Amino acid sequence: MSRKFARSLGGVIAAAALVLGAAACQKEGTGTNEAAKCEGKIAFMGALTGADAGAVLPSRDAAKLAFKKFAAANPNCKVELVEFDTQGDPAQATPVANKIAPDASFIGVIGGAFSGESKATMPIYEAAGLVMVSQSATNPDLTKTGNKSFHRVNGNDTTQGEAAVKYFKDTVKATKVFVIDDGSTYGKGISDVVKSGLGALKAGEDTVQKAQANFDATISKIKGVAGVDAIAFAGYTGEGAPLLKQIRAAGITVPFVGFDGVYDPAFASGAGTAAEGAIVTCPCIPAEKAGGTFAADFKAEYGKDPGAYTAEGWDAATVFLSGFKAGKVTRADMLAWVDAYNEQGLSKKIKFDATGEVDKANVVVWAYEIKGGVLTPKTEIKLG
Amino acid sequence: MAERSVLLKVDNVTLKFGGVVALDSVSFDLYQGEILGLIGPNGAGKTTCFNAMTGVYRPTSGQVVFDGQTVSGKKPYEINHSGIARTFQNIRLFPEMTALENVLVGTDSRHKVSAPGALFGLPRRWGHEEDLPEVRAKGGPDRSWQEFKRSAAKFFGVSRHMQEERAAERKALELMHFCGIERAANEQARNLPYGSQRRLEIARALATEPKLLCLDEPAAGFNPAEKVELMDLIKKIRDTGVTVLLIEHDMRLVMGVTDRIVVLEFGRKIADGAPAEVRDNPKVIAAYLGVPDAA
Amino acid sequence: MTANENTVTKKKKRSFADRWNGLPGWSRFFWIMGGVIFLFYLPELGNIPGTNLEIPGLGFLRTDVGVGGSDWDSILFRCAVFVLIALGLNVVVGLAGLLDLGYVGFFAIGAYSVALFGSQQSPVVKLLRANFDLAPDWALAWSWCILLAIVLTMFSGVLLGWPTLRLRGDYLAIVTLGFGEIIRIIARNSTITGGPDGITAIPGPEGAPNAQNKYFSILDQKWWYWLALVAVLVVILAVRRLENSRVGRSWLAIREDEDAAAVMGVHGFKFKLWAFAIGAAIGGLSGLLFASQQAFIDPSQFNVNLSILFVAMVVVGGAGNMAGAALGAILLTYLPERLRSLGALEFLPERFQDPAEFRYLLFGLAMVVVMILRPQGLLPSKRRARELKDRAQEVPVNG
Amino acid sequence: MNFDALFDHIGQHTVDGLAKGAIYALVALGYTLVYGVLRLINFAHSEVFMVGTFAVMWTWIGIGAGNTPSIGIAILLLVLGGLVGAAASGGTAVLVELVAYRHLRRKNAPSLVFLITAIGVSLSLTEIFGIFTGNGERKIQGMPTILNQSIAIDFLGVEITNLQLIVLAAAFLMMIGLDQFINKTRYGRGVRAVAQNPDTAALMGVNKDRVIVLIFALGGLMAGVAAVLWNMRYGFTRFDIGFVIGLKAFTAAVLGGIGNLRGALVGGLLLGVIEVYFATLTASKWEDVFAFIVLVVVLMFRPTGLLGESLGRARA
Repeated sequence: MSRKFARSLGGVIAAAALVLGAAACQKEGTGTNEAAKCEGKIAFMGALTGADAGAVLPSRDAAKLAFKKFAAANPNCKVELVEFDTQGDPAQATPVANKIAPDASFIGVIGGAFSGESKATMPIYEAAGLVMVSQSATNPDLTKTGNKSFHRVNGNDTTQGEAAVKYFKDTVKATKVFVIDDGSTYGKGISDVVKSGLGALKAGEDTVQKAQANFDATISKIKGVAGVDAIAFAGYTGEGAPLLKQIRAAGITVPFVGFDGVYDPAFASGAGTAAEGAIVTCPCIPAEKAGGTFAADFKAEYGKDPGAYTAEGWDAATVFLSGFKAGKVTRADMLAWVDAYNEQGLSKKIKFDATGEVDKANVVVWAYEIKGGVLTPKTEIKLG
Repeated sequence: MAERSVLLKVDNVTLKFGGVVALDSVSFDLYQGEILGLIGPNGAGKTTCFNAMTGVYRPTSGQVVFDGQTVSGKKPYEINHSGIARTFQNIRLFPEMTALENVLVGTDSRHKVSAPGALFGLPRRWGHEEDLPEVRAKGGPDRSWQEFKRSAAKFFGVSRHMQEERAAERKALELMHFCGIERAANEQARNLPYGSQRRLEIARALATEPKLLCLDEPAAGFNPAEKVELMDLIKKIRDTGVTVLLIEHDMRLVMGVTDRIVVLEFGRKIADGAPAEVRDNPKVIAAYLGVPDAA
Repeated sequence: MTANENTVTKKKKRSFADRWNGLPGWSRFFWIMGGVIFLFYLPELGNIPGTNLEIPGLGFLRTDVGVGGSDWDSILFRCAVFVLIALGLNVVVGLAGLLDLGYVGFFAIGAYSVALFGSQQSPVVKLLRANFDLAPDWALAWSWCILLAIVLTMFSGVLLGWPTLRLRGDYLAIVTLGFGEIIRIIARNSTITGGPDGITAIPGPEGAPNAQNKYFSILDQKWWYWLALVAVLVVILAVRRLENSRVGRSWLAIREDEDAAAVMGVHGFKFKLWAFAIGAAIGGLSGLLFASQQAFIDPSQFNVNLSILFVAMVVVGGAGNMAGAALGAILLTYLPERLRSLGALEFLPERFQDPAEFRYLLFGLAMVVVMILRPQGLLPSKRRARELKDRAQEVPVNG
Repeated sequence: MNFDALFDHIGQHTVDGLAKGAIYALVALGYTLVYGVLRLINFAHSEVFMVGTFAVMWTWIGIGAGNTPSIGIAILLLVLGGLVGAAASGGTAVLVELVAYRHLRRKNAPSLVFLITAIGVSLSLTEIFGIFTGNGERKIQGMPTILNQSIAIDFLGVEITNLQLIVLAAAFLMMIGLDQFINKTRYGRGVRAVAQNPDTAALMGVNKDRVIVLIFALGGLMAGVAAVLWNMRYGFTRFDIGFVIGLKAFTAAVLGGIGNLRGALVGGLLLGVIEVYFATLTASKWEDVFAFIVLVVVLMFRPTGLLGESLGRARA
C-alpha cells in the first residue's frame, strides 16, 4: 500500500515540477521602438489554398509584384507583404485576423478577398485600428455597416449589376432574360440588382447550388420558357463553365452574360468551344488599357496573363506602398493616408468616400467577349 | 398431479416466413414452478418458438398468453417487463462491457431509467447509512479519500438513482455468485471463458427478475462435468420460484432435470408429457431415429 | 494485494487506461486538477505568467509562431469548441452506436439560434420587433439564447430521430447526412435566416461585439477560450454521469447488440432518442459558442464536410471514450493549423515546399494510416473496472 | 410552386430526369455491390468515379482528340474512353480495397473504422487531384466535345437527344450485363454465396478475398463507364466532382434498396426525375432538400428501400 502511495504521490509531484520547475529562461526583449523609418508589414489575407484559391492568387501575385518593384526602387524601405491563407472561409479568417491585429508590425491589410471573410474580420481590424483595402470583395453591404477600417478599390455588385442591366437593354437588346445565380452572397447580390433592373424583361430565374455539376433541371426550365433571348449568370467559374457548356450543348444559342465571378481564364478553357462569344462583364479594366507596362510586367514575372482583379491587387498594394513612401508607418497615419488617398490607379482613379467605397463614377465596367478561348475587351459599359 | 396454475399458454401459434411454415398451430401450457423441456430435431422450430414468445417475431396467427395477459404482438422489452427472460442459443452478451455491467443491464429492467434522473441526481435522500459509500481502506490517503467521499455523500444526500444503483450492484453480485461467476465481475464479457459466458447469460436473464426463464441450449459445448453443474443450477433456479423452459439436445440432461417435455418436429407438436412417457413415445423415437442425441 | 487478483485472465501488458484506473481515487483527483489548471494556463503556453521568463520548447507548439500562422487563443477556442462537438457526437456515435453524418445540422441550429434571436442585425429580431411592439433595440439576451439553443437543438434532434431512429444504422447515416444538408440549404436560401449573407453582430456574454468589452473582447480571445473550456468541463461531468449510469449502460447495450438488449428489457428507441437529443443539445451549445465568438456566421460554414470531420474526430480519437474523442478533436483541429505556419520546407523540391498546400492531403493520409494501425482509435474505449475487490467476497452464499 | 411549368412539359422533364439519373444509377451500383457483400458503405467510391473522369479526359486530350470529330472517330473515342475509364476506376477501387480495407477486415474492425478510412482515402485522392491538376488552382477542367448534341427522337413534343439516348442505353446495358453476370455465371455465384454467408461460402471453397476484389473491380468498372458517359455528356471534370455525384449516387442506392442491383437502377432514375421535377416546381437550389425528404418518406414506409436489400438475403 505504501509503495503504491509513494508512486502515486511521486507522479503528482513530478508533474507539478515539470510544469513549474522546468528551466525557465529569459525571454528576448521584444521592445517596439517605432522610429519613423520606412518600415512595416502589410498582410495579404485571402484564399491561397482550397477550392476558391484560383480567384485570389492572381491578385496576390499582382500585389507581390508591386512589393517587389517597390523594394527594388526603394532599397532603404523595408516593407514586407505577409500572406495569410483563409481558404475563403470566415471561420478560418478570424483566427488569422486575430493574429494580425495585435501584431504591431502590421500597418495594413490587403483583403479580404471575399465578402464573407471581410464581413467576419472587419470588426477585428477596426478595433485594432488597422486599415483594410480589399481588391475584390464586392458585396454592397460591406461599406454600409459604418466600419471605419474597410476600403475597397473595386466596384461593388450594385454598380456591376446596373451596368449589366444597361448592357442587356442597350447592347443585347434583350426582351426576355433568364437570370441564374448560384445562391452565394456574391451571386445573389448581383442577381437581385439585375432582376430588379430588368423588371418585366426578366423571363425566368433559377438558383443553382455551389458545386452543382449537372444543370439538366435548369436547362429544362430555360426550355420551358418560350422565347428566352438572353441568359445572365451570377456566380463563379466552377458552376458557370459547366452550366454554359451544358446550355450550349442543349442547343440554346442565345447570348450568355456572366459577371466578374467568371472573369477567369479557366471559364473559357472549362467551357471550351461553348464559351465562344460569351460575354463577361467586370468592373476591372483590361490590363493593357491600364496604362504603363503592368500587363507585360506581370507576364514577364509569372509567365501567364493577368487574371481577375490583378490590376486591383496592384492598386491595393500601391495605396499602401505610397503611404510608406510618404512616411506613414503607424496604423493611425496609414488609416488617415488611405482615407485621404486620391491618385490615379491602374484600374481607376482611386479616392475613397466616407464609407470606404471608390466613387461610383470612377468605376469602370467593361464587357469582355470570349474569342478563341481568350477574354478580349469588347466595350466599356458607361454608367449613365 | 394437483391443479397447478398455468403461467404461460402457447395457443395455436403459427408462424410463416414467406411460404415456409416454421410453426404450425403449436399449443402447450407451462405450469407455475415447473421445468419444461422443449426438444426436437434440428430445425424443428424450437428457437422460433422462443422468438415468438419473447417478441422477436410476431406470430402469424394464434397467441401467447403469459400470466393472464396476451404478450404476442408486444415489443420484446415489454414482454421482458411482464416477466419473461431468455438466453440465446449462440451467446449474445454485450461483449465490450464487463460481466457485472452485463448483469446490471438486466437489473435495469426493474428500475425506472431516466436520463434527467441520472443527470441531475434527483430526488435525494439524507441520513440513511446504507446509501453511503463504504470506507474500506485501512489507512493512508486512500482511507482519507474514501472518508471524504463518504462525508460528501452524507452532506449532499444520495439520489434515488445512486441508491438503486448500489442495490442493483449488490443484487448483480449475488446473482453472479449464484451462477458461480462472481470472480469474473470486472472482466470484459468477451474475454470470459465459454462456460462463464453461458452462465453470465443466465445471470443477466435472472437479473430482470423473471417469472419465466427460457434457456436456449444452455449446455451446448459443455463437457459432462459442466453439464452436471448446469443441471444443479437449473434446479436451484427453479427452487427460487422461477419457472424454467429449456431447449436442449442432450437427452440425458433433459431427462434428468425436466418435469415435463414437449416435442416438436417440423414445426408441429408431436408429443407432450412426462419424460418417461415421451422417451417411449414411438413418434418421438421415429423423429430421433438415426439422429445422435448429443449436440 | 494486487489489483488483478479477481480477474480471470491476467494481462501481460498494462495499458495507460489500466494504469490510470489502477491509481487510487485521490491521486486521480490531483492529476485531474493539475490537468485542468494546465488547460487554463494554455493561452500563455511557453510563458510563465507574471514574469518575463519563458519555458524553452513549449512555445514551439503554439500556432502563432512562424509566418502565416493563426492566433493561438483563437485556435485554442476552436479546439475547445470542437472538443465539445466531439463529446456530443461521442454520445451518439460512440456510446449509442448511431452513425450520425449530419451532426453539423445541430451545430448550425445552435449557431443560428443565437444569431437569429440575439443579434440586432437579424431578420427574425427585426420581425419580432415590428410585430410585437418591442423596443427598437430589443434582442434576446445571450443567456436566454443558451437556453433557446439547447431547447431548439434538442427539439430538432427528437424531430429528426422520431422517424429515422427505427432505421438500421447504414440508412440512418444517409438520412442524417441529408438532414445536415437540408439545414444548410434552408439557411442559405431563405430570407428569414439572412440568406447567403449570414448574420453579423452576434452577441456574446457581454452583449453585442464591441471593442470596449472588458473580457470578451474582439481582439483578445483568451476569455472566449476559458468560457469554452468551462463549457467543456461541465459537459464532461454531465456526460460522465450519464455514461456511468444505467442510461449509459443502456446505450452501450444497444450499441453492442440491439436485439439482445431489447429482450433484456431495454427500450431501445427511447434511449436512442435520448442519445440523439443529448448529443444534439451539446452540438447546439458548441454552435452557440462558435457563433458568439465569431460574431458572424454564414451558411457556407456549415457544410457536410464538417460533419464528416466531426465523425473522423470521434473515431480517430477512439469512439466511446471521452478522452479519445477529445484527443481526436484537438488533433484534427490543431494539426492543420500548426502545419499552416510551418514555413517553407526548403529541403524539398519547389513544388512541395509549401506545407499549407498539402495539409489536407497529409491529413487524409494520416487518417488512413491511423485507422489501419489502430482501428480502435488512438485512445480505445475500455470499460472501467468497478471497485469491487473486497465486496465480491462479502456476498452471502446462497443469496 | 410553379405547377404550370412542371405539368406543361412533364414528358420532357421526365426524360431529362431519367437521363440525369442514369449516371447516378451506374455510380450507385458500386455502393450497392460493396454493401451487398460486405455490409460496408464504401465512401471512397465517389473518388473512384472522379479518377475515371480524369483518366478519360487525359486519354482524349493525350491522343489529340478535337471537338466533334467524325462519327467513326467519336465512337472509337467513346469506346476507348470506356475502356480506360473502366480500367482506371476499377484499378482505383481495387487499390483502395487492397491498401485500406483488407487490413481492416483482417483485424475485424468495426464498420465505423471502414467509414473513416474511406473518408481518409477519399480526402487524399481529392487532394492529390486538386493539387496536381489545373496548375494547383483547383479549377474545373474542360475537355473536347466528342459528340455534338442533337435531337434524336422528337415524340409528341418530348425531345430526346442523342446523348441522353446513349447514356440511358449504356446504363441499361451495363445494368443488364451486371445482373446476368451476378445471376448466371460461376463468379457471380461466388459473389452471391459470399453475400449470403461469408463463412459458409469460405468453407465451400469460395475464395472470399478474390470475390471481394471482384466486386470492387465490378463497382469501379461501372463507375468508369459512368465517367465516360459523364465526360461525353457534360464535358468537364473537377477534382471535387466525386463528392457531389457520390452523395447523389449513394442516396439513389439507399432509395432503391442498398445491396440490390436493380434497386440502384430504380433509385438512380427516380432520384434524377425527382430532382428535375422539384427544381422545376421551385428552383434548383431546393432539389437536394426534396430529394432527401423523398428519401426519408420512402424509408419510413419501406425501411430497406423501394426494392429491399437482396444481393444476398434480405435482413429482418
